[in-house]
Amino acid sequence: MISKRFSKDEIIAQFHDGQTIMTGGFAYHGSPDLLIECVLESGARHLTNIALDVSASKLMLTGRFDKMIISHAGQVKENLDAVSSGDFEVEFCPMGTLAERIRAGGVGVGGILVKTGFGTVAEKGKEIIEFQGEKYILESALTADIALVKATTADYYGNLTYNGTNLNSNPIIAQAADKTIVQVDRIVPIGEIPPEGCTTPGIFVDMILDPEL
Amino acid sequence: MISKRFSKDEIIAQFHDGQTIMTGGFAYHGSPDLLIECVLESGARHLTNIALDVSASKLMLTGRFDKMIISHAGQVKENLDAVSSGDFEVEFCPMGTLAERIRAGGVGVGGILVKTGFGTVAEKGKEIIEFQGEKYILESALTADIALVKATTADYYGNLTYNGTNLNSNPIIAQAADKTIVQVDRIVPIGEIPPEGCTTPGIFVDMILDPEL
Amino acid sequence: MSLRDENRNFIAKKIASYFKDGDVVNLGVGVPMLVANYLSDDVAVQTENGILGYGRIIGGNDPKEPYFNAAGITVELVTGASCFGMCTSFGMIRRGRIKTAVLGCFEVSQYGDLANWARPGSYPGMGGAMDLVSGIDNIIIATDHCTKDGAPKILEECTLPLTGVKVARSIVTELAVFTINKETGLKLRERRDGVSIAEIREKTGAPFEVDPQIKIM
Amino acid sequence: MSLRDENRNFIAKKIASYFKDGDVVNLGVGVPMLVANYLSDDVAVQTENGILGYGRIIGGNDPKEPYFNAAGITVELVTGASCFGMCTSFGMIRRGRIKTAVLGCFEVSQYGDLANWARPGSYPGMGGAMDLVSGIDNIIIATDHCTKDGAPKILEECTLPLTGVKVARSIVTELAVFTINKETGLKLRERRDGVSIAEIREKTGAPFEVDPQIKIM
Repeated sequence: MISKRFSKDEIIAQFHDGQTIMTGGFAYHGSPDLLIECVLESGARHLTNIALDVSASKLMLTGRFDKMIISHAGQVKENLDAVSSGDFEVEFCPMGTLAERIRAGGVGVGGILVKTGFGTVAEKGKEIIEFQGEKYILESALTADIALVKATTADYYGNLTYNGTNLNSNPIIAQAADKTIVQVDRIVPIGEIPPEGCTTPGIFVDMILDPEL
Repeated sequence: MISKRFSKDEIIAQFHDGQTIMTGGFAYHGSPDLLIECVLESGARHLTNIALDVSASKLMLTGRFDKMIISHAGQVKENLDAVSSGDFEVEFCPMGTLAERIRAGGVGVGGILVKTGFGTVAEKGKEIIEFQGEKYILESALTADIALVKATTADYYGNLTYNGTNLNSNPIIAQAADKTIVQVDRIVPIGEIPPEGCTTPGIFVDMILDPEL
Repeated sequence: MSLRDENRNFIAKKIASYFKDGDVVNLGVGVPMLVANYLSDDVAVQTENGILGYGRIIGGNDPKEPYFNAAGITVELVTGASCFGMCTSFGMIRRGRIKTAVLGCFEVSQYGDLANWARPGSYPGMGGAMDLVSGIDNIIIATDHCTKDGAPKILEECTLPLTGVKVARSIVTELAVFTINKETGLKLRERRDGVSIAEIREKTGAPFEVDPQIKIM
Repeated sequence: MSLRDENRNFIAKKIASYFKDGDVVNLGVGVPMLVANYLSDDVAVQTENGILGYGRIIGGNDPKEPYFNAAGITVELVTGASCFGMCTSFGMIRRGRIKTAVLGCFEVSQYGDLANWARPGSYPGMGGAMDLVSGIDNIIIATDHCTKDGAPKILEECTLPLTGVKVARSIVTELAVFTINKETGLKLRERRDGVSIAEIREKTGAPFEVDPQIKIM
């Protein structure tokens, strides 16, 4: 199978003004920090970020994002101030719903019916559907131009494994974008990840950051 | 953690008239044949079966089922005759849509929007939703009273692993029922399945058939 | 240990006593997380970022560690634990497989409305809190009885953005245990030894019935 | 090998030549599955029951074997293959990550309507066929040019229950290769050596244009 290893410069060249970028990670864990650096080095602006949690990434403070769809900004004062500043648009979505919306985007489902958030800000502006005798909020699937994923191991084809709670949102984000770029702890030859040990099949992966290139 | 191992007799006692039962498996593989025997031995009737594929299970020929929601009945002549007989109701659903409907049931999502099946029998009787400028078929989530699952290994708590393409529909079915009963090749003590090696977390499993009890 | 910390551990220990072997519980950030330290290994703690079965809280947040909880703090797994992604995690929550969550609060109303994610000047986002209260039936609120400034947190009506409407089923503070009926409101079930009902009334911003069989916590 | 089998292998070999290293293809039951035998290991075959990257078809359907394809037949995996559940499998199909599927047919219309899952007396269900034609852009039909009785399978309009409307992009038979334009219909691109356009017209139940640069298959 073909190799998907690329250099940092080749990855930097993927980012352009106006893109929607999904980032994996939760709190300080499983965050694709080297790839986020690539976004910043690219100089791209007016970006949209979709992420379950941006506590640790400080993306909010970079001035590169016009909009963020997130469930949590973290308790860091700078982030809380940034949310209040109105310098960019923030759309908050309950974490479980946001995860399912990203997953729906990744499997080609257009939307989902959920019950989470009735009577709260989470239902504001959303379509309410009555279906089979029950009321649901219709939530749209989310996709992106680029997904930035942190995995533990990748083989040359992009088959990915994840370790412990570093899984979090990374596998769903890996499926949801037109182009998926991955940062890993270890790149191994094809065949080292057994068929059953692979969480994200390589077909979803377009580029692997290889620090040695 | 508590043990969920049960004898065949204890499992037979779970089945009652009128239940909806999901069965895992695809073609001849990953089918919970010992648990299906338990259903038949229980004498329960007027059942509904939900399964991606019943090619191999011959459930159609047992006279126990009033209704089947399936994507494929197999090419076996007896099954094809049974479908035509009108002795029970058959609702065909495209396999990928059916898998997502079962999964939706298993994660507490009420319905999904798909594009599969426009212009075919698959859209008959379904609600069409216009959402964000696109037309979708609204498909309902599916749940069941009991799920019958075939896995490769279970620990006493019900953490499950699956081997190769025996995965198929088993992990999604394992989440979708009020009571999940599992048949495995091997039962191991708690701790033998590593946290990252578990495909179905034990919380979804209620009973494991232990042939030694 | 400060009085406040002692009280919080008292609350955690009290709540831990509600669980029996085989139970599964999700613990929110703050006081609820302390409950983990008082549970038997046979009560499985779920954390929405992807663990079923964590035990002791190790502390720290080194990204190189493999296992951490929803507060981003490193934890130790119990034997038989499993790790999974967010969709499986919220799947078990939404599907009703997790019967109980212990959550903190800024405010909780007499009918169980909960506000625990946003207050003036601090709007971090709801995280998984709304999913938890929507998917889990038995929501136990673990909280200091009053704010640091001595204002009641148990109110007739919440003033802050809501996490869920009529979702809390009971409240455990360092002074009292209440149960909540969606229609009829609060009932005082237990009081701390040495704390009078009058004192509890004074520190509670909503009316409550008193259980004739009221117990000492 | 019978003439019919030889023809089917001819079709499979022809279609296999369309793929280059790194491509991914889903192969339907019947003639399409034979394509697997003529592909390089660097073309990944996906099967909707949960493999990306199977190679040689081993045959047999012993439930104890770990790897089998959508026809329930045991297959061998190539190095770098992965296994997954049905939702991930149809996810990569619906999401558009798989660019090409090769499917069989009972009937295919001049505008690409496909009927390949039900005929009188045999109503087994659509399986994954509708998901494939809905999610995958390049649908290649691999089929005997006519039925066993010599009736055309390429028609002005399908008579059997449809799998999808205007979904087929090309047809490869033992006699000819057509491309399909949803608006303008069939164009004959290649013919088998020794087979006249007249013979193809006779065995085809729909009108078609002939490519001025028509080639020999």
